[in-house]
Parts: sequence; C-alpha cells; structure tokens
Amino acid sequence: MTLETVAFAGVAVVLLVSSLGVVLTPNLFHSVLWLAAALVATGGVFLLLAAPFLFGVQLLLYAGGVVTIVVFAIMLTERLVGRTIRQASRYLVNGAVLSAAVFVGIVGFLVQAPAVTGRPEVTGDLTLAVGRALVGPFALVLELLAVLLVVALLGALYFARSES
Amino acid sequence: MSLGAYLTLAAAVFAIGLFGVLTRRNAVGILLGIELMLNAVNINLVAFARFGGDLGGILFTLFTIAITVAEVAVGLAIVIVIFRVRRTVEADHLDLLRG
Amino acid sequence: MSLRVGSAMVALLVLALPFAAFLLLALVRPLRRSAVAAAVTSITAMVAAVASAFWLSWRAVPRVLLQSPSTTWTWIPADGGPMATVGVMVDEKSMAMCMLVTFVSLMVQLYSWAYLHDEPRTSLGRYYAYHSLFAFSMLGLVLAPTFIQMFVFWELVGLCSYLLIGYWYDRPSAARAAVKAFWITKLGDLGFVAGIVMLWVAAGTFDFWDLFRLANAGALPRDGMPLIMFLIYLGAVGKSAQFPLHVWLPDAMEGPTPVSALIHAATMVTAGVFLVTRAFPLFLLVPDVLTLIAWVGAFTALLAASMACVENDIKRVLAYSTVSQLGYMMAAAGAQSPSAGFNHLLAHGVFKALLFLGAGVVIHIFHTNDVFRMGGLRTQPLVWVPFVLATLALAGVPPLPGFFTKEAILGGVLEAHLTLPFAMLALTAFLTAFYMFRVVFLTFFRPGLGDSHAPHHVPALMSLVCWTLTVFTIASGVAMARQVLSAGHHDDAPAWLPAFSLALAGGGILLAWLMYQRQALDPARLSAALAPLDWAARRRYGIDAVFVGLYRFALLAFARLVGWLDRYVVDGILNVLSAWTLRAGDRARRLQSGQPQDYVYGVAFGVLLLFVLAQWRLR
Amino acid sequence: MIPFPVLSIITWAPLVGAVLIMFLARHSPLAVRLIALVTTSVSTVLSVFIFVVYDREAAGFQFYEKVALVPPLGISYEIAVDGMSLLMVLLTSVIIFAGVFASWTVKERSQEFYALLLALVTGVYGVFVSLDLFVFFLFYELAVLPMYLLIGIWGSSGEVRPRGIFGWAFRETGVGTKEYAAMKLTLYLLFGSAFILVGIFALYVSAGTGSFSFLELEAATFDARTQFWVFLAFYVGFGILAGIWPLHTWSPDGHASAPTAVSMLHAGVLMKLGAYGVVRVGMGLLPDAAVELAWLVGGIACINVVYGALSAMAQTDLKYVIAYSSVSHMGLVMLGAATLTEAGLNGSVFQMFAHGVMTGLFFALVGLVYEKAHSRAIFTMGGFGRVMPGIATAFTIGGLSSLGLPATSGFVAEILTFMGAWRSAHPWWLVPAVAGTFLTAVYVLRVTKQIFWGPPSPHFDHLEDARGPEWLALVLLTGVIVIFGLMPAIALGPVDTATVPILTRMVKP
Repeated sequence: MTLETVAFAGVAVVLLVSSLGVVLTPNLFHSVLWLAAALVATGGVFLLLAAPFLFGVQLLLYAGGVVTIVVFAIMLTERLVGRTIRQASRYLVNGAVLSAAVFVGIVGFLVQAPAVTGRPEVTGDLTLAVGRALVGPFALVLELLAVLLVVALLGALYFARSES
Repeated sequence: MSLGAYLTLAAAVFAIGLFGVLTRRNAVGILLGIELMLNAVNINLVAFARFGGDLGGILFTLFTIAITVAEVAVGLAIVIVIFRVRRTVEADHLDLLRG
Repeated sequence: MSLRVGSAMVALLVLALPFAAFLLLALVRPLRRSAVAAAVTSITAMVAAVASAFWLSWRAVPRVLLQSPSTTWTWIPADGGPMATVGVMVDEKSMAMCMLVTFVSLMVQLYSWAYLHDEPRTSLGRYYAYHSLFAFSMLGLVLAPTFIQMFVFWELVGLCSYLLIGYWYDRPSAARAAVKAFWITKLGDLGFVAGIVMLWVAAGTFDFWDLFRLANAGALPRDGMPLIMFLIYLGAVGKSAQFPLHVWLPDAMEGPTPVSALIHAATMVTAGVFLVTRAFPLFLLVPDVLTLIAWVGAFTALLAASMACVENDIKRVLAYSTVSQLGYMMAAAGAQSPSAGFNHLLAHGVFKALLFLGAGVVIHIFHTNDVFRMGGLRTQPLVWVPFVLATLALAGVPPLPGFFTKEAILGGVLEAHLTLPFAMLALTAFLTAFYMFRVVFLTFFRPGLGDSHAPHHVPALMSLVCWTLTVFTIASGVAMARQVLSAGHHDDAPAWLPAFSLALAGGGILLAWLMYQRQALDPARLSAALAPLDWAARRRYGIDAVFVGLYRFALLAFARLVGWLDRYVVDGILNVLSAWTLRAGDRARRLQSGQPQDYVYGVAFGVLLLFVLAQWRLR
Repeated sequence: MIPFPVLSIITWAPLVGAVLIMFLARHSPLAVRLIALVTTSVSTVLSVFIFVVYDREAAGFQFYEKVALVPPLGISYEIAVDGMSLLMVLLTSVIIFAGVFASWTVKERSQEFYALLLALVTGVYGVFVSLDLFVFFLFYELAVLPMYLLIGIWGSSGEVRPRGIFGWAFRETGVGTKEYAAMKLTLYLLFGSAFILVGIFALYVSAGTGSFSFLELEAATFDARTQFWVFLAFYVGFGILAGIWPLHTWSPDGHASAPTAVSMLHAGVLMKLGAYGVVRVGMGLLPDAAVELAWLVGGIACINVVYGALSAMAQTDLKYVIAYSSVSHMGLVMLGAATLTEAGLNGSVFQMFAHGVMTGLFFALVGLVYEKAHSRAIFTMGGFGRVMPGIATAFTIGGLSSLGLPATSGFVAEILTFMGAWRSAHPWWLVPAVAGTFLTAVYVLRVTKQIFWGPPSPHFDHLEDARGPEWLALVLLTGVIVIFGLMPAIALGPVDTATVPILTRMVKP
C-alpha cells in the first residue's frame, strides 16, 4: 500500500461522503457547504493526478466562486420568502435504483476494459504547458469562452435585475 | 493507482449527482446535483489526461470549469426570476412546459 | 351552278368589315353607348360587306380544275409543317352564302333600328356589336377552308346566338332559352370536334381541299370513316336543329324578332346543312350515314310540322317551320342531292327572314305573339302582302322559289329510292301549307278580335325592308322559273312530281281556309279526331321533358353525388386520418409533464438502454 | 446576347421588392403598393422582353447564367429558359401583375401581405428558370411556404357542414376554416415535396456525375427500375401540386379560403408548377418511365377532368366552383402531357398558360364580386349584369375560355389536347376530354346565368362595377386570353421547340 493509495482512499472517502451529504441533507444551506467540501476533495483528486494548477483553479473558481454565488442566491431567496428553505426529496427509491443502475452500468464497462496502470512521467512544468496551449493552439477557444462568459454574466444580470 | 480506480470514483460521484438531480424538489438542489455530475466528468477528463499523457484533458477541464461558472450564474439568475414571479422554486410547480 | 372562284383578298375584305365594326363597338365605349353611332357603324360596315360580297361573286372567275380554291395561312405551328391553318375558300358555295349572309344581315340590322326603337339607347350598342360579331362569324364559317376554322366560327356563331337570345338577359325565360340553346348545340358540337380530331388523326389535315383529294383518291381509311362522319354530322344535328336536338330552336324565339329572322331562320341554323354540303365528298364515302341523314331529316321535317300545327305563338310556328325546312334540306343532302338542299337553303334564307320580319310587324302592331289575339288586317295590304307572299313561297306555290327547290328535293329523295322519307316529306309539304295558312288566316284575314279599323302605324323602315325582301323573293322565283322553263324539266324526276307538290300545297291551303277562314270545319273536331297525336304534339312529344329530366335527374343528380362523395368520402377519409393524427398527438402530449426531473429519468433510462445495447453488442 | 443577367433580375426583383417593403414602407400602404407595382413591373416588362427576343430559330435554353454555389456537391445557381419555361415566366408575370392590382384594396397588414406575396413570386420564377435541381427545389419550397401565412392570416373561412359517417372528423379538424385550409394545403404540398426531394436525390446518386444540373442529368441514362420509381415519386410529388385525383382536395379548400391575389397566383401559377415539374423533370429526365407510366398519368387525368367538372357543378359557393374547375382543367393539362404526342404536349403547355390566365381572371372577378356583394353563395345572387356589366363581360369571357370556346386561348389548348389524345396510345382518352368540355359548359353557363342574368334584385341595386386598378387587371387578363386565342402561334412557336426534344428522347413503342 503506497502513499498514493492511502491518499486516494482518503480523498475518495471525503469526496463520496460529502457528495452524499450534498444530495441527502434536508437543509439547503448545509447542502451547499457539503458541495464546497466535495469540490475541495475533487481538487485533491486533481492534485493526485499531478495537476496542481487545476487544483488551484478548482479552489478559486469552484469552491470559491460557485459556492459563493449559490450561497448568495439562497440567502436572497430566503430573505425574499422570509424563512429557511427546507428542501424535501421525493421518489428516493426510484432515484437510488436508477442511479445505482447507471453506476453499475459504467462500472460494468470499466471492469471489462483492460486495466491501465502505467502512466507517463510528468515532464516539465505542467502549468507552463497549459499557459502556452491557452495562448497558442487554443487561443480562439479561449477568446470564445471569454465572450461566452461575458454573455452569460450579462444574461444573468438581465434576468436578476430588479423590475423597477 | 490505476485509471480504473479514478474512473470508478468519478462514476460514483456521477451517480450520486444523478440521484440528487432525480430526487431534489428544489431548483437549487437540482443545480447542486448537476454540479456534482460535472465534477465527476472533470475527474474523468483529468484522469484520462494524466494516464494518456495528453494536455487536452486538462485544458478541457479548465474550460468546463469556466463554463460551469457561467452556467451556475445564469441558472441561479433564472431561479431567482422564477422565484420572483411564481413565489416558489419547487420543481413540481414549475410545469409551464407541460404538453 | 358553275364552278367558280373569287378573289381571296375581296373575301377577306368581306370578312374584315363586320369584324372591324365589332372591334370598334366593343372597344370604343362612347360609340357603344350611343345608339345612333353604333347602328351607323355596324350598318355602314354591312353595306360595304354586301357590296364586296356581290362584287366578289360578280368578278369570280371559272375554276381551274384541280386547283385549290383556298388560300390559307398557318394558325397552329408544329415541327413538321403547320398543324392547323386558317384562310378563305372562295368557291361558288361560299360566295352564294356570303351574299345571303351579308344581305340578310344588312336587312335585319336596318329593320332592327326601327323594331327596337323603344329599347334603352345604351344597350343598342351591345345589340349591334353582337350583330357585327355574328356577321363576321357566319362569314368566317362559310368561307372556311378547313374543318378547324369552320369549327371555330361554328362555335362563335353559337356564341352570338347565345348572346342574342339572351339579349334581354334580365328576363328569366330568355336567360333559360339562351343557356338551353348553347347546351344543346354544344352537345352536337362535341361530336363535331371529336369527329374532326379523329379525321385529322386519320388524314393528317383539316383542309377541305386536301381531304377531298384524299377522298377521291380513296386514301382515307375506310373503317374509321363512318364513325367520323357520323360524329361530324352530329354537329350539324345540333346546329341545324335536327331531331332529337331540335328542342332549342323554338325556345330561341325568346330573342328579339330580328335576331330570330337572321340567326334562327336564315343563316346560323343552316350552318349544319352548309357543313354537310361542304363536306359532301367525304359524306359520299359513307352511304350509310347519308341514309341516316335523309331519314333523320325527313322525320324532323314531319315532326316539326306536326308541332307547328298546334302552336299558337306566331314566332314558334315559324320556328317549327324552320326546323321542318331544315329537315328538308338535310334530307336532300342525305339523298345525295346536296345542291337541291343548298338551293333550298338559299331561297329559304330570304323568304324565311321575310316571314320573321313580317311577323315582327304584326307583333309590333298587336304587342302579342298569340295568333288568336290578332286579326283584321285585311285592309292593310302593305302589311300582309309580303307575309303572304313569303308564306306562298314556303308552302311551295309557283312561281315562288320554294316551289322549285322543294320539288327538287322531293325529286332527289324519290330518286334515291327513299320511299318512306319521301312520304314523310310529302306529308310535311301538305302540313306546311296548312299551318302557314292557318297563321295567315288567323293573323290577317279573320275579323279581328280587337279590330280597330284605324290603320296601324308601321315604321317605314320596317316596311321598306319587308318589301325589299319581297322583291328579292319574287325575283329569285322568277329567275328559277325561267331557268326551269329554259332548261326543261328535271331529267330523272317523274313528270307527276310538280303537279303532286302543287296539289299538296293547294290541299293544305284549302284545309286551312276551310277551318280558319270559312270556319266550315271546326278545328276542335279535327283535333278530337286526332286526339292522341294532338295531345302529344302539344306537349312537344315529351322530347323537351326528356332533356329536362336528363339534365335535372341524371346530370345534376350525378354531379351532386360526385360532389358529396368528394366532400364527405374522398376528403372525409383524409379528415379521418388527420383527426386520428390529432388525437394521437393529444395522447402523446401527456408524456410531456413539464417536470425537468421526468426528462432526466428519460435520459437516464435512455443511457441504460444504450448500456444494455452496447453490452449486448460486445458479446 | 443580352449584356445583363435578365433572368436573375426577373427572378429576384420581387424579392428585392419584398425586402424594400419590409424595411422602407412601414405605415405607408401606398408606398407598399407602389414598390410592389414597380418591382413586378420590372419582372413583367423583362418577361415580355425575353418573350420577344427569344431566338425561336435557335431554340433550346437561352439567357443562360451559372454561378457555382457548392462545387463539391455539384450545386450551382444555373438558370435559363426554353420555349416552355418562357411561356410560364410570362404567365407568372401576367398573373402577379394583375394580382397586385386585384389586391389593391387589402387593408389588414398590407405590408406583410405584399412582402410575402412577392417572396412567393420569386420562388415561382425561380422554379421556372432553374436548371439546377437542387436550387429548383429550394425555389419550389419558397413558392409553397408563404402560402401558409397568406391563407392563414388574410384568408376567409367558408362553411362546410360536418355530415356523414365522417362528420366527427370534420368537426375535430375544423373543416371550412381558413386555418384548416392553410394547414391542409401546406401539409399536402410538403408531403409532395418530400417525394420530389427523394426523387431528385435518387437521380443525383444514380447518375453518378456529381451534379444537380438538369443538363448533365439529361445526358445521363438511368436504368428502367430507377426511372420507374423516380418517375412515380415525381408524379406523386408534383402531381399533388397539380391537383391530381384523389390528392386534389387541398385545392378547393385552399383556393376558396385564400385571399384574391393568392388564389389567382396559386390556381393560376402554382398548380402549373406541378404540371411543369412533371413535364420538365419527370418526362424530360425519365423518358422511358414516362412512356411506361403514361397510362396511369392519363387515366388519372381523365378522372380529374370529369370528376372535377361534376364536383364543380355540385357546388353552391362560387369560389369552390372555380376551384373545382381548376381541378378539372389541370386534368386536361396532365392528359395532354400524358398523350406523349406533339399536339398533346403543346396543348398541355398551352393549357397551363390558358388556364392560368383564365383562372386568374376568375378569381379576380370572384374577389371583386365578393368584395361588393359580400356573398359567395351562388344562389343568393342574381341580376348582377345590370349593375356590373364590366365584371359580367369579363366573367363571360373567362367562362367561354374555360369551356373551350374558339377565339379564346382555352380552345386552342383543348383542341390540341384532343388531337393528342386520339393520336396517343389510348385513343379513348378523347371521350372524357370532350365530355369534360360539355360539363364545363354546363356549370359555367349555369353559374353565369344565375349570377349575372335574370331580373336585377333590389337587394343588390347599390353595387358598383369594377373601378380603376381593378379594371387594369381585368382588361389585361381578358386581353391575354383573347389575343393568345386568336394568335396561338406566338406562344406555340417557342413551346414547340421545347416539347419536341422531350418527345424525341422517348423510345416510341
């Protein structure tokens, strides 16, 4: 049992538990907090996969940005409705069965696939490579993404603007 | 650790997210489930990138994350608008598209 | 009649004059709205046309053997030479017809001016426009060098007839009569058009001259010809009011009287006879059809004469007599003596027009068509002399033209060994004299019912026209008499024939005199003696009723059935299909719950399905 | 040759007009009409121009233009006219020119109305001039689709009583309403165009030349089986638009519901698109199948002739009478084509023209009568001849052309069809064709008598005759009917040069 295995097991446990927390807790606010945990754990997975830059992005954008927005949204709606939003779930069994079936289906493919263990060595600075790629071959995509973000933000603003 | 372990982990997260999407009645809750599913996908992408020795997966993950942020922003804006108009975000009541 | 040809250019001029008048009247609104200008335009053109027609005839030159009297131009082009041509065929027949048509047209147009003086001035322009169009069409018909041109003008004269019968279009009876005339003649024309199309396919041409040459050379296919010629004859049946399509002509009397004189007595209705005469070399190929023509002609003559005997409307009597005389002409053609029929056509054209115009005078005086409400005109010879002379001509009294032409026809029929048709025609001659003099005695000589002894005013123009025609009738009769006297008697006809036909006419006149003037015989007793015949004749032998029944209970009923089927079955099935589609859509709509999670379930199931499929394919 | 792209100008001028109307003429009804008038005038004048300068000796396709659009797939903008399409372009011009006048009084949303009408006209022109089957199809769709809006928005609803065992279906589908008519028409025609598209692709693939060009496909030969099925597809597809029985039921409902100019254009020109398609694409590209299937085309055409005329006789709504008469006359068009003889095919093309003008005139007149008397029910009208002599005269001329009276263009078309029918392999076709003219005479004169003749009713005393722009439309259309009836050679000359090559490609049995 290598260090990596231990780290993986730990991260996986955290990820799965916090994911379950997201979908199971009745309090919406707690749900968001669990999500933040899950996102951080995902970042941990990225670290294990030797992508520290992504780990950073994940923390900043996702765990930082997204969770903040969601919290804002919840607080906004709670303020509007004037009480804590308790969220109910329904058809738990159906959902569980279907999700399990999908999980089994995917795993079914995984066990049939030949096991891949060997991985190429990380050479050079990955972050540097990512940076070069973003302004090199992927520059156009990056620009388009920028446009998309602007449009999305404008759209969000337009939707959420006050009627008066 | 083999690729299969990462993929299995991602599959599990994906299934949990799906479960959330299927069972939550609150629109924000559904959104959170979707976030989980997206994360699972990101794990897959990075894992493939790592084991395939290809930078593309990592770049795609970057893009996905950025787009997700935009999506969440728009999604939440819509939720707020719906809330303003209909005074609820219970998915059961949002059935304007019913045929 | 010698074989002569005239100048094509002059013939075109004859044709162009009335057409120009028509165009002017149709297109120039002020001209049409002003009655005087319209009449002057039309009549001027007609005067010029008469002059040209007579000049054409006068300057005609003897025909060169084997040289076509036609001048033609391409009308419908095709890859290998024209498919149809138009032009003029200026031979002796068409020149004679040209003179008749232009002359009678002119007379009638002059007469109309006086007769229709009380009409709204604005609609007289329309009247004269139709008349010009009619003159043009009729001339085009008689000058036609091809079957297709003949058919074109054939239909156009039918159109003019329709328009002029319906001249008083706000009278429902006139409207009905016009439409009836069109439909019935169209029924015959179907045969005509089918016949010429078949002939075109068989012979490759519409041209009379080419067809005659092919016929003489025996180059026309034998087996198809009877059907073709029968169909073409059907056109003549409709237009010349032969049994059973004669029903339209009596009703056509709804039109103004001058129109009846011109179109439904003198010219248009003779088109059928003209057609048979014109195409006679082709009819010669099919003796069976000719025999049929003779039989139908004789039968029509007798049938119409019998109906004329019981008719009280003076115009309808004349109409039946026209039908009867047309039967005569057709019988002559069928008996292979078309020239006798054609001569009768020419002579009849003049005196029958005179009869109608004379009838117009008495209608003008009495304001009724009923012969039993007329009478007491003995003191006005100016009125009755033309009518009586024309009646004598029709009855067949020498030296008036009807005698000679009818005798020639009877001789021709006898010569062709058509005994029964001959008997029918002889009986018709007797009946003709009878019913015409019945009208004469009732209208003019009987002490009148409303007999005011004050002289009735008859417009001078009307008298003038009547007297002109009278002069022409007498002159043509005298000319024929001189010709007969100089040429000797008809070679083949038996010597007793002239006396026999004279006796028939005399007998008819005598009977009418006894019954209606001396009142020595009671008409009621005679009709009682012939009760079934009288009953049937008064009901037109039910032929009109058959047509009405066919129209109403066969055609319209069938049309309604088809219309119903189309709406409720053909379209109904379609609507059932679409209603089912709509219902299915309505069911399928419920799948769309509007719940996002239901759609996610759908996607998830789809994914699972794909997994299963993929696993199954992996094995 | 002409130094400017004359066909393109003819084709696109109306669309330019439509765009101008949408952008420039907002809130100015007069400007809308003027723009429409000017752009259609451009097309009309140029159509007459090409009709005159078309080289009758050289024949074939002239005024050729070609621009490659998608070279890898062999799609190009390739247009030209031959004798047949020349006449059809002229017909389109005449009808739309008259149609602009006839719809002068449209009040509601006239801007959109004219814009859609003009867009549609571009489609029609495009179909007639296209030599590239792909572009042909695009234009075809452009000609069909605006119809939905034109009928659905500006149409008028009729009254059809749901009766019989299928009555429930009539109630559920809303038979008689303009929405129903618009939907029915559109669905039918799109159903047909699916067949056409399949046919076009089948030809494209089996020719293997990688080109949609008509000229290249014409040079290719197809095996008998392909020809058979593709011809059948074209026949059904185009035939629906041409109103073949029993797929004709869209036409009475559609034409009765459509506004005046649309009925004119649809019955006058669009139905001819169908017949033109069968002749040009079906017979032109698939000669063997045309010979093989002539019995079917002709047989159904015979049914059309008689059935349409009888149905017309049974109608009590004036517009339905005219609409069914179109079904009957389209039967004559298809019959003439099916004879596969020079006379018949010329008659067919000439009938397309003659019937187009005639039915355009009819619908213009019905529109006028309806506008004035507010009634389409034949048996409530009567004595209109006294108050509207001009309309009565024009109606009579139209009617006479319809029943094939000589001196109108209808006669020439009919006699040629008869000649072709008797010369064809199925001479008995002559019988229904001739019977059809009699039935036409019955219903046309019956209607004329009922509406225009008879005693004038005091109820309709106030009605007026046609005025101003309406007169122009009537005079134009009646003039064309009579002129082409008297001198058919001016049209038949070029037509003959186009039909003979089609016939020579067919192997005579």
